[in-house]
Amino acid sequence: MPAIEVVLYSGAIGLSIIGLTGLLLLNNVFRMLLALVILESGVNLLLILSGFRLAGVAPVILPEQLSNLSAIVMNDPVPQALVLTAIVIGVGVQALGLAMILRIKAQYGTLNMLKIREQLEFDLAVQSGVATPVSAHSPVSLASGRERQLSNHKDEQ
Amino acid sequence: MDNIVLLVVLPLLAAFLMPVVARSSEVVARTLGLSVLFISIGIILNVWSQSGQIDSQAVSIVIGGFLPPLGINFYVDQISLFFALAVPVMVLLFWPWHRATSIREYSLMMLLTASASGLILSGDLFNIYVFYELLGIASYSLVAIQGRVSAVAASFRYLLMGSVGSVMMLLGIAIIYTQTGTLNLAHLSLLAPEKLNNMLGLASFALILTGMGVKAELFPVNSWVPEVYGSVSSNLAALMAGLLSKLAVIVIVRLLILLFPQPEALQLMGMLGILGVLTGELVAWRSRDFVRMLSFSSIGQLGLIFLAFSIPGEMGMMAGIAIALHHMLVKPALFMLATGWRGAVENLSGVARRSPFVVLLFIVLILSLLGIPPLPGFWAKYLLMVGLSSQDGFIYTLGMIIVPLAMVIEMAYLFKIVMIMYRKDNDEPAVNNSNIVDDSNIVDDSNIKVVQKHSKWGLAIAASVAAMLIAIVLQLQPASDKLLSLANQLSDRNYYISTVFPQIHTVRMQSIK
Amino acid sequence: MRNIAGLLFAGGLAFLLLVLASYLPYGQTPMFLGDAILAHAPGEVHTANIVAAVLLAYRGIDTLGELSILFTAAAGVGLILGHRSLRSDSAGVNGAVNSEQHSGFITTRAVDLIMPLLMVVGFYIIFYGHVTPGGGFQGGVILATAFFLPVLVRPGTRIEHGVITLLEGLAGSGFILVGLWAMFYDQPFLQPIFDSFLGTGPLGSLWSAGSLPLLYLAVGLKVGSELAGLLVTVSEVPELSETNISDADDINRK
Amino acid sequence: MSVLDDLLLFTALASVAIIVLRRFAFISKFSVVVYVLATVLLIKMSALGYGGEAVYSSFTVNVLGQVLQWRFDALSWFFALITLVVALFTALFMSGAWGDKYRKEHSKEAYGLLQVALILNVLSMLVLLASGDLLSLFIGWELVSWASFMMMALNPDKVARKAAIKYIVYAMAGAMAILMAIAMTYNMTGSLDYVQVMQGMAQLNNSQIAVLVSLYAIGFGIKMGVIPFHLWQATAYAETPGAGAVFMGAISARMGLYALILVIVQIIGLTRVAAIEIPYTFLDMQNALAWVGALTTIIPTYIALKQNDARYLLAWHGVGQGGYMLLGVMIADSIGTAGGIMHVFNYATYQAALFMTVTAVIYRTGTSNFSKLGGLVTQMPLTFMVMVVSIIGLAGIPPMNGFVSKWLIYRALLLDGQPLLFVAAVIGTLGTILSVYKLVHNTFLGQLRLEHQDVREAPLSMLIPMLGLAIIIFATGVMPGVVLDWVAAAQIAIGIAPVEHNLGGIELVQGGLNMIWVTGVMFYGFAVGAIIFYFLGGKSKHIHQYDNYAGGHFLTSKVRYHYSNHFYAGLMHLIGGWYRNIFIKLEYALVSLVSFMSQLSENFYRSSQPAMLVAAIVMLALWYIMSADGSAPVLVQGLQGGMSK
Repeated sequence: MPAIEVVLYSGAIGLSIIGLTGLLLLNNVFRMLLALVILESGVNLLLILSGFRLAGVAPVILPEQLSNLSAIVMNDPVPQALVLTAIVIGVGVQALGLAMILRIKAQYGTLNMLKIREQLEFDLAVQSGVATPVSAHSPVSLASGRERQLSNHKDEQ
Repeated sequence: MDNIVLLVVLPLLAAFLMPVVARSSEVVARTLGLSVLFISIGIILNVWSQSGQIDSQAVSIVIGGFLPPLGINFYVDQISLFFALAVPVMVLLFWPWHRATSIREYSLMMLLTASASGLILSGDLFNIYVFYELLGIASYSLVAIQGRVSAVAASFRYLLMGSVGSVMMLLGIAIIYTQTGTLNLAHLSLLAPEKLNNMLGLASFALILTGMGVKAELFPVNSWVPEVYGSVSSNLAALMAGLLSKLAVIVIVRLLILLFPQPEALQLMGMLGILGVLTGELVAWRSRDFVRMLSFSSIGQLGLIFLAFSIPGEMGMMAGIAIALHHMLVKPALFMLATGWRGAVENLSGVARRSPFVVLLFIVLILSLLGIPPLPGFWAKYLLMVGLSSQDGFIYTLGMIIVPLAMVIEMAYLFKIVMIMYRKDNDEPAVNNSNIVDDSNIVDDSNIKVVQKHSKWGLAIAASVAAMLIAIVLQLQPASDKLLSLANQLSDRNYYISTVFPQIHTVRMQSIK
Repeated sequence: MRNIAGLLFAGGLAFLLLVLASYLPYGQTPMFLGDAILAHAPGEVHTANIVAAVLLAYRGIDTLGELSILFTAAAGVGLILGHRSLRSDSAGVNGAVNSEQHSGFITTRAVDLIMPLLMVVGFYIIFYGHVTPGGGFQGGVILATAFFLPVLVRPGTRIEHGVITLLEGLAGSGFILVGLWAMFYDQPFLQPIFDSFLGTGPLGSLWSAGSLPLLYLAVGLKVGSELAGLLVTVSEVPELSETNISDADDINRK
Repeated sequence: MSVLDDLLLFTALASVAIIVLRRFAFISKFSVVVYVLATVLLIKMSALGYGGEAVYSSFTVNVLGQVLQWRFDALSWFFALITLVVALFTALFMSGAWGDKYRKEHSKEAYGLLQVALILNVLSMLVLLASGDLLSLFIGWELVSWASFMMMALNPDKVARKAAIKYIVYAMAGAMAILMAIAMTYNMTGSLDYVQVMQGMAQLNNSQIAVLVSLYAIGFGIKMGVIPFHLWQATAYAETPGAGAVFMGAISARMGLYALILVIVQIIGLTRVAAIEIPYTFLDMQNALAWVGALTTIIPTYIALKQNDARYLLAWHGVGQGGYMLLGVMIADSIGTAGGIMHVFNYATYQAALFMTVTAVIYRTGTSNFSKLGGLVTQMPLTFMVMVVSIIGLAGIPPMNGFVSKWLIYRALLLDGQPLLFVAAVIGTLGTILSVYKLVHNTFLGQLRLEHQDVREAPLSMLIPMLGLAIIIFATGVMPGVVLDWVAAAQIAIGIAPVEHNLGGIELVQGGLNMIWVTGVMFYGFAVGAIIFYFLGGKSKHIHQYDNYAGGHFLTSKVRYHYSNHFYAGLMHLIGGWYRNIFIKLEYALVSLVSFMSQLSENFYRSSQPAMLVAAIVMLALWYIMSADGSAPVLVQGLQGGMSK
């Protein structure tokens, strides 16, 4: 069955690459998180494919099969357990990322990765009391960011 | 011996129970975590004292009663026992006493402890992945809750990098599983020469290296380091730079030894190590901020460790372990000193007059970091250089040139700080650095907070580290013997396999094969 | 520049991964572990659902790890979103607005009716996890949904976190305690216990598989409470500023 | 317990004692006693100076499969003798009035730290000299570097701080070169023990030797301050606090020469070095090193000529004189090597004396700037005398000891058939003579400045060591045989035929040297001149210092007969400033390069998209791995292009 093989493998890899491309090209952090979800599901698909066996059935023993267990071809149960674990891990990461996005949005007022990075660098520089590194982007955003930063400081104190 | 498992389980139990207990009594909940740490230390010391043979003999501990490769096992040898001891000790040392925000933070610390112990002890590939992820999520959370929103932003960027990395690692594990159909490290190691000694095996190594490399501050996937260390408290930074990165390195090395015998794998790691040393030290040279400097220096040191471990043979293994252990001692101590010296290095002017003892401590630490004989750092560098020069390849020759260069650069910036510290107060205005573009970027003085007071605890840690370094100098001979035995045990594949599958189990092994 | 680099790397990676995938065996992977487990599991742990056997018995500590991951994530989310900056303005404004944003009568009543059914389904899936495809994770997610639906139809409802905290803490420690129980009998940690009281029934019946159903119950409760906690915590975040989330994606792409 | 154990242990304990007691007033006397005792211990090993067996320390360390050991041979003993004698004189010098003033101007602590730095320097040098294998050599080497750094860093001025940082960066670079070389030596010869390495060297081919020699020469050369690594030394030594500069200037940089002789001459062997041809030149490696020495005599000496500060002038000379030693050692015959090694002793004596006189001048006048000095001869005649004796030595004029060593070097160059090197050395000497005249003229001659009217002679505590050194300079000049005995023993130790000598000088078939005779003739000449002068009724007339004219103008009190600016204006115009800027620009370019690279790397770490790096490295790593595999599809193979191994 070469056809289905190609579809499955290229589907799994294509899914991961769609996710990865999204991560690389998007600027919106929320969309980046969604892209991460797609990436993870692509890899999970690949992982579960590794447990597939031609003509195999799900690894659940039905009562009527008990008599001739050895005759049944079952798929590998291990990757299924692994994928279950991996999915749950993915959920944890996504939840955490979402919470961070909410917090960032609330305080930086933006979801744009470039602006967040700029603001982050500015904050780090302010905290340590050194001048900010030269930015390729307009100084306007820095200046406005600084005002916001100062107001945040007031909030936090 | 079996209660080594408790090192992982008890912290988890404590983490789960702490929020529950805190509802009735906050104090009990807090002591719960600490007592678990003490119990962990007690367990390890007990194991150490009880079975003197741990020095020569490793042990495999079965979990769930299913013998490997079916079940998951913990592998306890000298180096994992050492790190398993280091985990609770260092967590205890860098416990966030001062910021009692929420009981959940302590809970996170306990989870960090559990995952770190699990990571170093585990003998199963996927189990390593699970603990690695747990470690990752616990550290993202811990970074993100450090108060300021900048910590959250840094942590988010860290999370993105880390989770893409771990997805890559999962991909690598999937490839390995399709090739071998097993996950136990010893079993994989048994099958590796036959099944993984090909392009797919190498590709999975590259993927796993990238994934684990995020936490191990491997060269291209370490851009989170300065952001995160710059925005978290020194305690956490010390823990992350000192302990967590080394754990990831040791796991990578273990996988490398057991699963990937190809020279290309070593070369790949060595190349990334060299680039890490070079870029880390170069950027540190430029940075004007003490903590940022330490973070980049940490990147550089981790690069050295990777380079050292990429040298085949005993010398490289010894060098790698030596540099890793040395950095594990020195970097946290430096971060502890940084608690009092946060901010621009220019502000440190005249510190030496106010606290000469602290500056002296700092000098001892950085001298060892730089590898000045006879301090322990020197012996590590010496091993590295001898190891590098014993190899022929292009990468090792390059390393031979880059490492001394990086050391000179590291010296230059560290001693620039020392000289600033010994400067007379206000004898010259702070040098405006050339980065300032226009007035809008100049930071108000009101925002600069240079706390000139160290916590006593941090100083005590730094002082004891310095004392330890000197003690090692006085005990060079036993220390080098110990290092040799550690290296031998870590690099012995067959020993690992025969420990996990002693003769009794071979029958069952046959049935699996 | 960045887009070009991104496309380059992603495209290159796609190509290389496809090349790698062409080497992967399809449908005939070596199954050392899988075969051995398939052969031993019915006899050793008496579960009809062999995935459950892998999850709870053979790789029990993995499952413990993943529970911890959920717990960590929940704790992290709680701490991040519990920050003052997100809390300060939520109390006054939200309550007023949200009472008017009440969902309609039909939805509310439907949810009230569905909720207990969902609970039952969830617990069914958990309890039969070792016999049928299903188990703690799946059931836990359904439990969380059941718990969360009322919140969804009544935005602004304040949920007492105490119950969730208690549940997640106790469920997690329950899992560990079952594992430690084995250690009392000088067995390794997480060794399944087959005892006169615990499931000694024939394979495929509910009352089989020793202590594994207990573990699955702990997993289900844990997953349910963690997810519910996560959802509730996120739902309590006050609405962010008026700017639509996608508006922020306006970076000048030149 | 051998005598070497006693010496090292005693010095180490003394260091601890001085560190503990540094704030007490008696520390200065205490340290003098320490150095006297240490010298006595050293003299107990004086058999070494006359061809005795090497003395081994009973203390060894076994680490990482290496046995670290320590031992003294004739060469070490000779260098140790110089070190301890100079340290003794320095301690004596700083124990009296100078120390009191320093203590008052700075603090008790500062003075105590100076004493600590001195004893640590001495200790580290002894450890270095005693090293018995390459690893212990490296340890000693680093200790010396850091002890010197400590001494330099004691001056809190900005210039001094910068110089110290520059020094330690250079020193680290050198140490790293040495570490590389040692690691390679270990892998090539399988050992680090001197004897075994020496045997192992025989099996190495020329390219291996070339790499080793270059690395060792760079490492040791940086400490010596040879071209092109000369930029750090002068400022660093000149800015070291007074008495410290005496010690540092006299001996510190010579540790580089010791190690160079030990490793390149003794262990590797100059015949091996000479066998290495440098492509595209007519030079072999030995000649190239000799030329480095020759250039080092010339360039720093002419830089010294331009200095306007006595300390800097002397320090630049120190760099230049190192070139003579390297040149002498690199000639490789018994006369040249003897000249090179002997020059270390001679140089140490007169450089110490010169720094002492300059320090004494600073002590009395508060400055060493030539523009603010002049005419002090009437006020400080004894200091003047010491300086004159020393500069005669420095310039290499009989009857002082500098003449003997320089004569040996010239003689060896001529006998060896190296006319170009000879000319270079002569040019260097010419520069030396010109600049020492500038020193003595602008400090002591000319007209006294008004503000120095009431300057008095240096205090006795400072005069005694100065005069003592002057006597040594003269005595060893007249009777070089005393030193030549030790030099000959050292030559035997490093495997070179000893120079044939007697008390008065050298015995040589082609024409020897007898200093007793030379001195006799000289004094005879002086006597004859004086007799003729007085016999013919010559009368000397005492003229007041201010009583002179210039260009027909009487010099008023406002315009003094004194011109330190543009002192050798014509000469300076001739040679121009071209040579100096090259090296400074080179250094600057290096720093700029590092800075540029650093900026590049920093931008890398500021990537806006964290996942980009992961994707990039995964792709590149997979590419690297798959292109290395022969079984991969053709397309991947084709991709490897630049990534080929």
